[in-house]
Amino acid sequence: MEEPPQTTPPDQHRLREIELDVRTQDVEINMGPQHPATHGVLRVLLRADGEILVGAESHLGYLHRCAEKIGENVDYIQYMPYTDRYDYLSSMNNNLSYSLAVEKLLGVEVPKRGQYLRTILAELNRIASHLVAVGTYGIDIGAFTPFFYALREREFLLDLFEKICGARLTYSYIRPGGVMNDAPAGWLNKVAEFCDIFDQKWPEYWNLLVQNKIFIERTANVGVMPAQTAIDWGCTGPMLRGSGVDWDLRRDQPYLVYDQLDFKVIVGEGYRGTLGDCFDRNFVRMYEMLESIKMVRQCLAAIEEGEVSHPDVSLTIRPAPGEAYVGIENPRGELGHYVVSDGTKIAKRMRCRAPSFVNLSVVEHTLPGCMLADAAAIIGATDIVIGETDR
Amino acid sequence: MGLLTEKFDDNVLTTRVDWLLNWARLSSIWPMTFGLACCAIEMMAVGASRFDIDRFGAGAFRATPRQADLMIVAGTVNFKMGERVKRLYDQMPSPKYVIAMGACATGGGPYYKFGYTVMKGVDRIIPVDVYIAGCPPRPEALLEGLMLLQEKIRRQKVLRAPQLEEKPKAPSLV
Amino acid sequence: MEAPKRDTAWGPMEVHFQAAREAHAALQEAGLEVELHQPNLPIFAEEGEAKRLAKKKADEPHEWRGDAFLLLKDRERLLEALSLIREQLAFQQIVDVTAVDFDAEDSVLWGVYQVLSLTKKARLTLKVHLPKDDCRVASAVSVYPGADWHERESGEMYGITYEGHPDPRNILLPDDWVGYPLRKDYEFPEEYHGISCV
Amino acid sequence: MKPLTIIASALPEAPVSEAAAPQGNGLTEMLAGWLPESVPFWGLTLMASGLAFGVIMAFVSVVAMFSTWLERKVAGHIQIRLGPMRVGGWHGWAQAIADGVKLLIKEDIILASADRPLFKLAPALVLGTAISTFVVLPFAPGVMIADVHLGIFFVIAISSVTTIGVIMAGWGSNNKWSVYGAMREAAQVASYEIPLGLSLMPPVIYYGSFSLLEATQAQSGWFGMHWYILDPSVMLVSVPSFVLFFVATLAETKRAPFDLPESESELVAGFHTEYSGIRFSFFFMEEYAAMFVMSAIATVLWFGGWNFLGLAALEGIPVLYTTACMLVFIVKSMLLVFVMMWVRWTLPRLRIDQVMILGYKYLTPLCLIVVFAASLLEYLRFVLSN
Repeated sequence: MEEPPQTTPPDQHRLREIELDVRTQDVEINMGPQHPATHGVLRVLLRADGEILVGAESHLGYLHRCAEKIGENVDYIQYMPYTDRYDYLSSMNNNLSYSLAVEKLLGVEVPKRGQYLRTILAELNRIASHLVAVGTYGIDIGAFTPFFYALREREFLLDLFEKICGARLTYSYIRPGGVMNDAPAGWLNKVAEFCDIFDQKWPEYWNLLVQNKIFIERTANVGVMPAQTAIDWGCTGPMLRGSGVDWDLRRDQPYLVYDQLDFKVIVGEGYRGTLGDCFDRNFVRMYEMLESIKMVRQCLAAIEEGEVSHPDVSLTIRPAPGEAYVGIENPRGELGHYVVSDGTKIAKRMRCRAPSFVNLSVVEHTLPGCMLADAAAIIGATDIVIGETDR
Repeated sequence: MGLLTEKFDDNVLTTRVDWLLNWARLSSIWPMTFGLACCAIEMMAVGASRFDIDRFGAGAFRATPRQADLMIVAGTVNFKMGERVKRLYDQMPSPKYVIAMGACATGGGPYYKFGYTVMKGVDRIIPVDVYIAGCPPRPEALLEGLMLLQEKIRRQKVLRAPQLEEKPKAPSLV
Repeated sequence: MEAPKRDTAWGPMEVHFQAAREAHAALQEAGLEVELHQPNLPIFAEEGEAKRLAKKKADEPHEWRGDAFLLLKDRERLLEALSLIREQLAFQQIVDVTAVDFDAEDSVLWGVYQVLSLTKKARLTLKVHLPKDDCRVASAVSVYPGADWHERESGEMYGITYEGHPDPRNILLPDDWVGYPLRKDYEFPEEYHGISCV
Repeated sequence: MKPLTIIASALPEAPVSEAAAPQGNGLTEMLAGWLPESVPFWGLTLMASGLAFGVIMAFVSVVAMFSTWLERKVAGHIQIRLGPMRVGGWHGWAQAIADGVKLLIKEDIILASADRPLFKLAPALVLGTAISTFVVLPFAPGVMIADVHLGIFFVIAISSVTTIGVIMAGWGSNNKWSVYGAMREAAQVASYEIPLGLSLMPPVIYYGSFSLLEATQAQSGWFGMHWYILDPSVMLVSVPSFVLFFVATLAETKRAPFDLPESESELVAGFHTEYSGIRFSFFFMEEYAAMFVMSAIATVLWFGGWNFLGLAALEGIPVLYTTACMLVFIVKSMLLVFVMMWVRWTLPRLRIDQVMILGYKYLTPLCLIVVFAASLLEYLRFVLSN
């Protein structure tokens, strides 16, 4: 078993003093909670020797919203809006994970059309989330423009979501027992249209940002995380796949209709620089968007008319006692809901296993040895959502 | 301008100067790059292509509070963050404005009842100029909030003596 | 290895049950006292059952549905069990460490460990009972480094002491927070630093 | 033109101290014509200097304001937005005025823990040096504050004083991010001074003069299109030297991809993190003034200064001719400023070690090669023409 990586080599400071015969002192810099590169209210306490970081410590909790406590106090349907607000960039996936966990306790399976709609929306939401991730990563690196290009396509997606459920960001569309309502007339054609548009736009980001020489210089070989470290620390999603581990819950523990879809799991391959660096994580996100488009197209071809919700599930839910954990592949990794029921209409435990929380825990071990500017690059490549890390 | 502020009576000159100063202030509201939660994503959308808050002169997002005029409290404020929000507000140079964006910043939102660490409205620590409803508000709502703020600034009196009551002082956090 | 068959809309079930049975046997063989708990209701409900359940009175007896789990009797031997699970049974990744306070009247909390095997493509849940008056358990960080922040979180939320944790500070709550919020008997605070909480 | 001998002949003839005094004395003479005889010469000089300062100050303000507006519009359109549209009416033309007035009446915060003298002096020093570089720019025939013989040298020397101001600001702010910004600025500017200076050598060798006025006059041939960069006989060095100069300029003026001293996503706002209101606007103005000056230098040395096709035909009408020349000069410079903005909104930012590597390992050797090639070319031209 591998030793956990050291945060700060304790003797490094002394060693440097001896080597150079100069008395130096590390600078302690407080990055955040209001800092443009921390994607919200993360606070990282950096210890730096000039431009080189020698230590880092993450401080969380600036957005702790007690969602788990609320889950133990409100009933199952009332809890839906809170799942939206965990990872507010991919609410559909949060809804999905929660709904699947409750359905596992209920023992009901959603009709086929509902499953296809869920898959389409989860994948579209993955694209929307990755677009923000890639765009804001550009900002972290110093390129502002790709962000606006990414948000342009995202607005198209948000329009689609708005058409189907009325909200731009917090959908509560996928709910226990099925989905809120069937897709309005012509909606699926709009989705097909989006797929065509996105195929044309994708090379724009690729050329503008990812293929840029400066971008490659800034991200390749930065924040390298070996596969073993990623597994040990429980990283999931693009963080894990960026390190070259071939693991995707959609393929390896298939839920919904993913077993009937033909898609490739994108794994980092050290296309530029070392395997497992920031470039690879971004690379995985870029190509996952194309895979999602592929999946959406297959779903559109396969979807058929029918019911979208299970007739047995109403607004009052009293699942059988028991406990259920369902982990699904969120854009950021494995999002799991662990629900403990005692047979009443209020759950006994509503645990959310947040991928950002786990992925972030390894960042403070990756930072030492990097440069100050790399801190922004590494935190950006982790793609955290603070609503989820703090819950 | 501190010397001249609020020292004069109404007359033609002061009203015209007031008009100019207010026009400058309302035309160039620089918000702080400061997102807290879900609403911050909509705030980003407001800055982006479709809504483009820059059209109204409020698009120069400044990362440092020293150069910002407007703090958009976009999201849930909890006690741990509230301390920082208060400090950031104190760091901003006056005249400064606050928009409480969304239900959480306005009054705790969905976390009102069981959110033990959630502050029930950011107005408990800093004075708020404009409240925007929604969870999260649509970008259009934020634009409307900005325009309401502009209206509010337009009515302000800079050189002339104040006739409105002072804002109630917010309690200190620490 | 092939992807496991999709049994249900929420993913494969049989492979997890299988893993739980295997782990139960292996842990018992190693001399650890472990109970295997398996649901006694079928995976899928009968037609109309959900409707019937929704109208059911609280005091009627229930059957049990959901995941299987292992209950480790002796919490002192948790690390032994976890390293066995990691080394022999190839559950490489820790997914989640959390706790459950099932009822305010209960004398115990449940410590819950979710692990995942990337090779077997299966999950496993291990539970220990922690008495509320002596709420401590060995930290899993030495076996699974990824348990670090999870333990900090459930430590502050439930007041569990993870013995041997490298950095047992509060992670989400402020350092001076009073009480353990996720316990069922938690009383909501009246005010914090002069700000009213209601 | 006397190739190869100029550097030797130019230096002893025009030491900086003498050259810095008003040369043509056009303004002084004009004032002398208007004012009574009793006004002494030093009084006239003082008045002329004051007037010149006023004119420059106004010009810098206008340029900076226009550039901020342009920057926001350029950024907007590159980012498929519109940029300012409402303030003042047509395409938000009054946006920069509103920004300026607002910053003027903003609260001026000086930290209790700041080093007050440094903190207060820094913005003034920065803006002052940026303004003084305008003194030597030849806007049009006769429109030039001072024809310094060592004009190019003067600009390079003075513009690097800005660095001291930035370091003062960073250190005086008592903020760690600011110190980081200041240190980066120091390292970056010190490194890029070398390629910047060297890349100016090919045109200097070509014109045989350090004077910006002479450089402009030398490019007036071919009906106003005999620009250095268009001269086929030296294109081999003029184009690379311009590219090198442009890259070094981006670093010198702290523009992306070299905007490390104020890199927003890393250092919050870098050295001016703690500055608010009018003092911040000084830094703001300095940035755009420096961009304009550097673009103007490039215009003079590579793009023919005020010369343009057929402009000489207007020479009979002095007012029109001067205005047209000024217009040509300013438009050319603003086009280069636009290119700098274009670059900024396109490229990501380099890391500090990459900036250093680029400066020392690539730009400096390339500049040396180009200077060598330019000298060789000039020698060949000299040999061939005789």
